[in-house]
Amino acid sequence: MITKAFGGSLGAIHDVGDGAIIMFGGFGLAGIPQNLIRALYEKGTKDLTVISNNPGSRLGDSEYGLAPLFQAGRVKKYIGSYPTATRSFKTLYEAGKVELELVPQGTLAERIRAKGAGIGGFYVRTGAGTPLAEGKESRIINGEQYIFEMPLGADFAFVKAYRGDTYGNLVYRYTGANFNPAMAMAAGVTIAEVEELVEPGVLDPHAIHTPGIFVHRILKGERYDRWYE
Amino acid sequence: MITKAFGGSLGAIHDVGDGAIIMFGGFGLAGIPQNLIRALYEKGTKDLTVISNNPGSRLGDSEYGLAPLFQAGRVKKYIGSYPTATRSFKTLYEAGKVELELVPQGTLAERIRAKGAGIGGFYVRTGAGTPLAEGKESRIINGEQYIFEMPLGADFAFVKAYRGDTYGNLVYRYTGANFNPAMAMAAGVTIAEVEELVEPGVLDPHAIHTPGIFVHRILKGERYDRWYE
Amino acid sequence: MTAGMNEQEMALRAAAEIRDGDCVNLGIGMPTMVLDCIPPDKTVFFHTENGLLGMGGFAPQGTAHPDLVDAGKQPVTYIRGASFFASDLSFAMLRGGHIDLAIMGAYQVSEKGDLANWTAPGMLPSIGGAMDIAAGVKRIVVLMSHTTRDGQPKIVRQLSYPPTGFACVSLIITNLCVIEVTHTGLLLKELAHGVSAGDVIKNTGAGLILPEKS
Amino acid sequence: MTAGMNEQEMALRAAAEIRDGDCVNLGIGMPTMVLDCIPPDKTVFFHTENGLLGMGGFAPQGTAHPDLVDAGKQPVTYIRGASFFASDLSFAMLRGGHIDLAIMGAYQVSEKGDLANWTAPGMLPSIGGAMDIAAGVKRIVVLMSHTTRDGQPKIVRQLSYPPTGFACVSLIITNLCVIEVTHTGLLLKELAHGVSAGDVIKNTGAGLILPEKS
Repeated sequence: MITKAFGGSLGAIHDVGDGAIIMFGGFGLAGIPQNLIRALYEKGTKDLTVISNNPGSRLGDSEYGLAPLFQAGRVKKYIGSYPTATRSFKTLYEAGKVELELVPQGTLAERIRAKGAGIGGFYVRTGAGTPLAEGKESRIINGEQYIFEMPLGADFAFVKAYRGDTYGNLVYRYTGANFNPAMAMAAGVTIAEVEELVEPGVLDPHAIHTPGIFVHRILKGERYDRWYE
Repeated sequence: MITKAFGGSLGAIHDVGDGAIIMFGGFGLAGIPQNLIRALYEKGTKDLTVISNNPGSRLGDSEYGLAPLFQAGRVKKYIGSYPTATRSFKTLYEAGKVELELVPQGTLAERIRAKGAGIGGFYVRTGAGTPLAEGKESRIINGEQYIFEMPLGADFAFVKAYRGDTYGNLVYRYTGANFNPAMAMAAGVTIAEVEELVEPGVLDPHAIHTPGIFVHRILKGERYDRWYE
Repeated sequence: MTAGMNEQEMALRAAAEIRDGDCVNLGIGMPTMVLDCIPPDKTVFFHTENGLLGMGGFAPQGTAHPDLVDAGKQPVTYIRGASFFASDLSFAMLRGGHIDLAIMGAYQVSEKGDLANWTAPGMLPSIGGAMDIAAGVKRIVVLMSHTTRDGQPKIVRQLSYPPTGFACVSLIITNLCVIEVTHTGLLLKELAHGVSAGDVIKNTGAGLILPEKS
Repeated sequence: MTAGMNEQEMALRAAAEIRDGDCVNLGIGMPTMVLDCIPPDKTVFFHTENGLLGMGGFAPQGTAHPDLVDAGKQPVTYIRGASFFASDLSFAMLRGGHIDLAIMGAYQVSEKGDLANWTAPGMLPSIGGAMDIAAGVKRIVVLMSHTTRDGQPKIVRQLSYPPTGFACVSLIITNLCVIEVTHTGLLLKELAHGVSAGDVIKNTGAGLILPEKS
């Protein structure tokens, strides 16, 4: 019987090298692959292109999630929808130390899904006529203005699920799914961390959100911070 | 508390008129809205445009599902991927009595999803250079040939789920989902029949395949034929 | 009593736009106050674009779960009959026209219903889901103060802030009044207590259609 | 023993192309025989485009469920660790390059690996998922008789049947031989028992590269 299970986060990201393009699931702190992010920080990987809805999250005076990677100068380019989520990104951006590609949140999700689904590009009304449409092809469809958007993929996707099995099947909890399912489809190598790792057959086959075909490596996360009291 | 529940199939389709464009979920006999189809047959509605993977199904010498609608001459146009599934369609088509738009199965699913997701059109490699690409715009993306496909919607979607609640949340069983979830998103009015109709809160909110937002009417199907011994 | 509506009154007025059974997206900030303004005899499905239809209120102290948040990353609850889903499906709901109503804040609204609510000149821009909502939701209600902190009109002839979407706002609710965006212009529908049409006109940067005297 | 492979031997040969852990789509007809040819020490995830990854064998008599079928509408079973999903996600797997291998029947294969397997001139056409598979699956193995019933070659210089996809076939397994589609042409890799290279050449409508004598 095959298994995709790895013993820990550092082992699962062993071949993530400098310059890698990485997608990170999560919205704010919900559904972020916090163990894989910590391992990547420990590993010291640099010159990263980061694709994620936020470049980390701020709670009170502290910043969590991806923020330490930015603070440590490991990220050369960020693609996402909500960069103002952290002060550290703002500081780096204003100092010209990180490149930004701003994408509307729905277009971000759809571009990632398009990559995973073998779609060569698509038209949306979102953003037509606004500064975010600059440089993009525009087309009138049924009398309305649409803009052309390209698929968005990555070398690696780091995703987080609540439960998973050793075939890579994943189940998310509450709003923890967010970008994780689309990102799992869109990367050369998808690495999933889960709170509970079970044997195949334990998860209800009707209630699997991400079929194992999209997941190449899976591990039980070492530690889950909860942040809220 | 609102409810989307109807007492029966005929009541749920009361406003489906002649000339309607209707999508029918199902693949072969799996996941077909058999009660809604029977009601539509009884109602006598005609000049229909039918969107469905098959124009019915053949088992032994009998034809089921949508086949009676075709046999009774109620369908003027069929859009789908597998018309040879029934002899009745073949006979009508060869006699020039029904129009056919043949669409690759994956493109059919994606065009329907695109309509539901507010996508104005998209590019796929599927079918590029083949007779099914005739008349379609073609584009080279990253050195590969793609063709442009438009969204596909309908006046009504008739879908079938295993269980549903009175808010319209749906759960499918086995391979009974197939086209149902995409179609539920793509019609002006979506009517769902279910084997079990429950109160809101009974279905696990993590395991709902079609959120109720896409479903306008729901009913417990009167009778479920199983066909196989 | 000071003239005009306070935030609570504005949220209540916005809630009156919601019909029984509606699916409603609430922007971050003041619009989230609408959550607590729904009468118990109405069923409303609040949508949060990070993947929940059927959001309840904010999570009571001690019950917050890091995986259960709204679009503003605040811990929330969910109602019976709710569903959780991924961002791609969530934005299909928005872009595909399935959400009945969105209630959003704004920096500016033009007389044509153009909306600016994502960034200002010189700001580090963030967009989130605002443009997807502007492009896809059937009916958009803007909930905002009538003027900026330094008294400049936010309802204007033409946007000077970067646009979020065009001809997408249906109704504007401010501390001073309720304005409907019609094909012929901005219709002053209701005045807040103690506010005159003159007060509104003085603080508005676009022409207004005054209702016929009854 | 007659010369060449029978269908069972052909299915076994196709099964040898499957690696442990592969996700494999099987076309309707002869390719479904591969289901029963997997050794117990291999885990294979059979994909059926109507929405199942982890298909088992055909359903034993009396256990068929109308909602549990394969792409040929035959009642099937599923393995532990399987998952069910909708057609849009299922075709995302195919078109997006996530399926490792597809085993399909064919009317014709050209020397460039072009595939014709959906319709013939004059036939009422049906396409199903064949073009999506041809466009998206990493590696396509064709399983077919070497010639038509009236002895015409099915491996040809150029397709005369309507194409399903172009340069998409990697390997051809027939009753006579195994042929690999390479950048320089069709490589005759293996001969079935009792079949000579001359037999294959005589029944093939395209040039063949013969392996070096060992």
